[in-house]
Amino acid sequence: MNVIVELEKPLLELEAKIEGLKKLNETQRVDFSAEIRALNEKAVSLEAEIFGNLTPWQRVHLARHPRRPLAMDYISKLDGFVELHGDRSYRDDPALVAGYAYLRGVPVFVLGQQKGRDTKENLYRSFGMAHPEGYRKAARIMRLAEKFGKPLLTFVDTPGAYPGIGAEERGQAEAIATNIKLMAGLRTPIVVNIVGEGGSGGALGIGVGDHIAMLQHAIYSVASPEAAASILWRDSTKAEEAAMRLRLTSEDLFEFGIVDEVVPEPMGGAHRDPAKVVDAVLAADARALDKLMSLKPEQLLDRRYEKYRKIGAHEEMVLDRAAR
Amino acid sequence: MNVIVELEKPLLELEAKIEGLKKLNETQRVDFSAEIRALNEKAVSLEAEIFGNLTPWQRVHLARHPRRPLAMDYISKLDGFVELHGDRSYRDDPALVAGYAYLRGVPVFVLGQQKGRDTKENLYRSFGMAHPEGYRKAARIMRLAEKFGKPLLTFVDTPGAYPGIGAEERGQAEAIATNIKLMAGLRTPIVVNIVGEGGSGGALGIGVGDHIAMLQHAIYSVASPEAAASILWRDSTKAEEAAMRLRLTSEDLFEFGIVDEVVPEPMGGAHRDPAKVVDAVLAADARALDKLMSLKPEQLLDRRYEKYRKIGAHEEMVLDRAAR
Amino acid sequence: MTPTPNWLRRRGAKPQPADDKLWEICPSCGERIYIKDLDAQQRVCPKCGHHFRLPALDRIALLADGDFDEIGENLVTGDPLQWSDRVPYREKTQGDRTKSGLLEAIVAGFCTVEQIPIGLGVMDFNFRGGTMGGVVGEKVTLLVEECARRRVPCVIVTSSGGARMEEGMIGLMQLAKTSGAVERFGALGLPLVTILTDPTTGGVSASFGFQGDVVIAESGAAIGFAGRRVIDQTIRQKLPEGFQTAEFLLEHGQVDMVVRRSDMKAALASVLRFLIAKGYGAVDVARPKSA
Amino acid sequence: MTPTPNWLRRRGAKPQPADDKLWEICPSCGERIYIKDLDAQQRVCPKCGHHFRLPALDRIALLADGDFDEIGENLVTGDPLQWSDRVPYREKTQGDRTKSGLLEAIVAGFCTVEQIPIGLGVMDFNFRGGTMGGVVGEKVTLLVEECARRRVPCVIVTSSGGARMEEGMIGLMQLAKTSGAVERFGALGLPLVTILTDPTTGGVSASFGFQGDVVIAESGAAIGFAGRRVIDQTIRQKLPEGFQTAEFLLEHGQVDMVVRRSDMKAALASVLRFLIAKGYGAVDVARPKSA
Ligand SMILES: [Zn+2]
Ligand SMILES: [Zn+2]
Repeated sequence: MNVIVELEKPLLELEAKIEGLKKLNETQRVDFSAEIRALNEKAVSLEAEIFGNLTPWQRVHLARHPRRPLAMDYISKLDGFVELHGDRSYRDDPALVAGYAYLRGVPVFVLGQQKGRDTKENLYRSFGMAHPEGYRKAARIMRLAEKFGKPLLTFVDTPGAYPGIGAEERGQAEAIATNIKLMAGLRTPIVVNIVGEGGSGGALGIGVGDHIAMLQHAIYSVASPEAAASILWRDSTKAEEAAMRLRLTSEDLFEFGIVDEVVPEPMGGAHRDPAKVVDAVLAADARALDKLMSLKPEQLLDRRYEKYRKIGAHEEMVLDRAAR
Repeated sequence: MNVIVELEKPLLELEAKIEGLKKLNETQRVDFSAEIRALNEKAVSLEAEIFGNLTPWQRVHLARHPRRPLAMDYISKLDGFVELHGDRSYRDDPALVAGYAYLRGVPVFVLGQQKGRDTKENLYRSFGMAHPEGYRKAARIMRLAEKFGKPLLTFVDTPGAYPGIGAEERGQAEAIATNIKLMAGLRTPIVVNIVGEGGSGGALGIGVGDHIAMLQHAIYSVASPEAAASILWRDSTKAEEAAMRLRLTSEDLFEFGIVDEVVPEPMGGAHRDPAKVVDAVLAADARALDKLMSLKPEQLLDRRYEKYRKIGAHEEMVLDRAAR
Repeated sequence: MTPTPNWLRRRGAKPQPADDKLWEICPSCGERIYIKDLDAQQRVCPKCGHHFRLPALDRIALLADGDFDEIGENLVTGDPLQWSDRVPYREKTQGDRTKSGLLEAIVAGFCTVEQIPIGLGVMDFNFRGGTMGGVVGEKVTLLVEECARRRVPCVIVTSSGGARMEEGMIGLMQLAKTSGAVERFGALGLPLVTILTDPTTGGVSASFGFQGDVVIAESGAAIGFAGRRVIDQTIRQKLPEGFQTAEFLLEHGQVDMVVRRSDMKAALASVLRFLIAKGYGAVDVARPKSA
Repeated sequence: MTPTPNWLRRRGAKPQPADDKLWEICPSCGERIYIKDLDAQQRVCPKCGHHFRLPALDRIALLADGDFDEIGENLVTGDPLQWSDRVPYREKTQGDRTKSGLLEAIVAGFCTVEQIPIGLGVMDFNFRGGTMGGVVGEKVTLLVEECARRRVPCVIVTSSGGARMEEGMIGLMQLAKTSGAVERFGALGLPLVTILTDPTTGGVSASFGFQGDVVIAESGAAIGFAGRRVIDQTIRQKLPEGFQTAEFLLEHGQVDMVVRRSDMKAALASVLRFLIAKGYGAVDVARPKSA
């Protein structure tokens, strides 16, 4: 069960009550405006109480909220989106959507990891976990973007690359490795949006770029908290602790210089006002693209190289034979 | 049953008899040299009688002779051959062998379609009929050849690309189309050897190059005679007629300008003296490479373009409305 | 369908079917449809949506805004193999001309699609099953080369049983010849869009058919490399439901999209408009060698 | 194994195992083997040929002709997350140093292999399971950059559980950082050869591991993206025989060759010698930015 769905229940009930009163107010010609005002104030303070100080683990659940906007919610708000299918080799992977569209008039190729809204769609989309053929479809689109000089816009929202027999047989590692290298050298601007879950190498498979925008309550992690707990302590129930330690929030990653921009969400999370969040993300992308499009390819690639080149955490040790 | 195997039986029996007499001659201290001389003369005239004037259909069977040297018989005579495996996506296809070696000291990447010598090996090698993953392995090798500036040497011997469910599902057409385009623009010399059966698009998938050498008794056809008969007359038993009409012999193709060099075979075919034939093919390749290596990349590509550009068979019709 | 455009009127009347058939039976739903109704519906079954094959001139009329400037229109085959079986090759092609109203299995030229100037080649199954011999290869090559000179996108609508048997290896070599042109064209950063229609198999799918930057398949089209009969004879097992259909290929990742005939022009125009839209950086295009 | 080379002697003695084990049990055949016998056999089981994991310094001794000039040898992690769980990260790495005799999970430097000068990076599973944090990423990047400057091939021997959890996203970003270096290196026409040894999974297989121009797998090595436990938990079905072994990957087209440890040096030298041999045309190599 999603802990945020639990947490926000009293707030949703209160809001339903307010809506009910508002309707009465209009239809019954009785003046409930004072009550409504009081309940509204209560709602605001309840919202602040619930969402004002979320733990990392709660943030993880907010990023996985069942009503959170998904990749296609952003993509479908671009102008004239047309989906392009297939890796030309094995299968069209519905977990990774590809196509082209226009962002404020700028033609862009688009990639997005798409989760389902219900069980049926989740099975169809493998819960947003792409197979190698998904990453290879993405690679094909990347090469098209380079060939035709169109920027690439990606929307990251995946628990990770699909871990299964077929995925391993068909080279999940190779597919992701190829994409990361391809994006590192792609001669066109790349804007990456971390909109929900950024899960490990599966996220990075469409996540290397010139500008990394991250929604305030999205998460981005070296491994899902569950996987990290399993790897670190062979105990996936320690996921909450892992979430705390992994520093996977937008604030952490902005501080580390791993994301370039944090796009704010409304109090309570993106699902509380999806339209506004989608607009804010696309506006941020348009601003970023505008800046990147003015760079020459060599500048762009040098800048991208330096961006990743400097991410590290090493110190020089004074060599002391005894210490070794 | 292979018609050549049938045809050559009396010759093989005669040769066995000669061998037997020779052995007697040595061990029994009886002089059979006159008999041997007579039988040898008979053998020469029998050979000329059998092989002197083969029909196209018999030539097809000679190209498919079970003892004819196969791709690996040539490749293994290169220096230091090392096999490289896999398309990095799906499967290593044993029907299409890839690797690197040295031809008279020149480092070359190598591709070859390999049939089996027995039923077991034929099943393993799919009778030399590559799947898409075979052509994709070849594409990977072609790109390596370009990247590292090594010429590409290919050995064509296939009834055609594998016709099956999986092959279609994984994009046999796309795989071959990609290779043909890739070879058309590959910035390194390509020498192609048609050593056995050149079967249709499946052959061309590793068959576009700067110098096409063809063994005298190899065949190279737009479709196998059986398939052509089936396509033309819905009757695959008419293969013999198709073989006659298709102009699939080395002499025909040299005349059409489709092959650049015909490498002679001993009377009776390559299987009568494999070592000599292998040497002759590799010597022809070395000569061709020597010439091609002296060309600049732009010259090489222009030359390759023109080579194929001019293959055609069109006439201009004086436009006459009535004729349409 | 729109009124007959000028270029089509200039070409003369459409060929009349040999027999005076008035209706066709839909192979999908069995509906009996008057031919003039079928033609008025872009040859799509009004009952079940089955797409009948479309002659090249009808396809051009469907896609082009108006005029169509044909190239290579007077090229005919030279019969390089002097082929003769039951009927000499020259007689066969003469019959195809009558049947199709065309001199060869492809019509190539220049037009606009929603005001976008393009080179357009359209194959016609009524001429030798749309097979590619020397003339088809030459016309595709001319088209691609001329698109490169004019700096316009190239669109090819395929419908073909593959390489033409009656031209033997000359036919097979057209795969390499056309691919050479496509390769040079692609290096200029110009788009090739292919539209695979029923049927597209063999040498045409294994060359320019699948070399498109974007590959569109028409609904229900049979597309593949090997023919069903060859596969049947090789593997002797039941073929899966919908094997080698456009929809099957979409699922297996082979084509970018499956589009109904009624949506084809809009889909094509969208793809073209996007690919040629001014984007990032100047694509490093070499100047043409001749105007 | 050859006598201890100078560079190895300069590094000081090999670490002693914490317990004073004298023998190991072969996990494949159950044979009990004296450790000094095992070391003398390149840590390959004399009975069944099972390849035990090889420490980085032993691997270098196996591959390098003689001297080895280390780079980045004094880099240690900065503990960017100030990580502490049962044991603080800094204490864990201190333990790894004792256990492995190394400051980090990779040793990088320059040497010759059969007289061919190369850059060589070798990972060591004894240090944090060979995981990649900021130091591994930095050292791989330095190595690849320096190979580019020196115009020599780069060889990386992997053995890694993936990105290092204790450095969080800094760890994950090393995939992008190292891939950037590999991309630039490749554009110079210089070869990267990777040797995947037991185990190579996660972030290392999904970056430079599978970015080699030629990818060699060592016999029996476990190689993949997802760990077996994660796959088990996701699909809850029996994994196929030999799943994620080097041999399984060969069959599935993922690696160029599977090579036994005893043949590794010769195989690597053969590949390198071929790739750098003078071939056709001058590869268009940009001059280095700095010496
Ligand atoms: Zn119908
Ligand atoms: Zn053992």
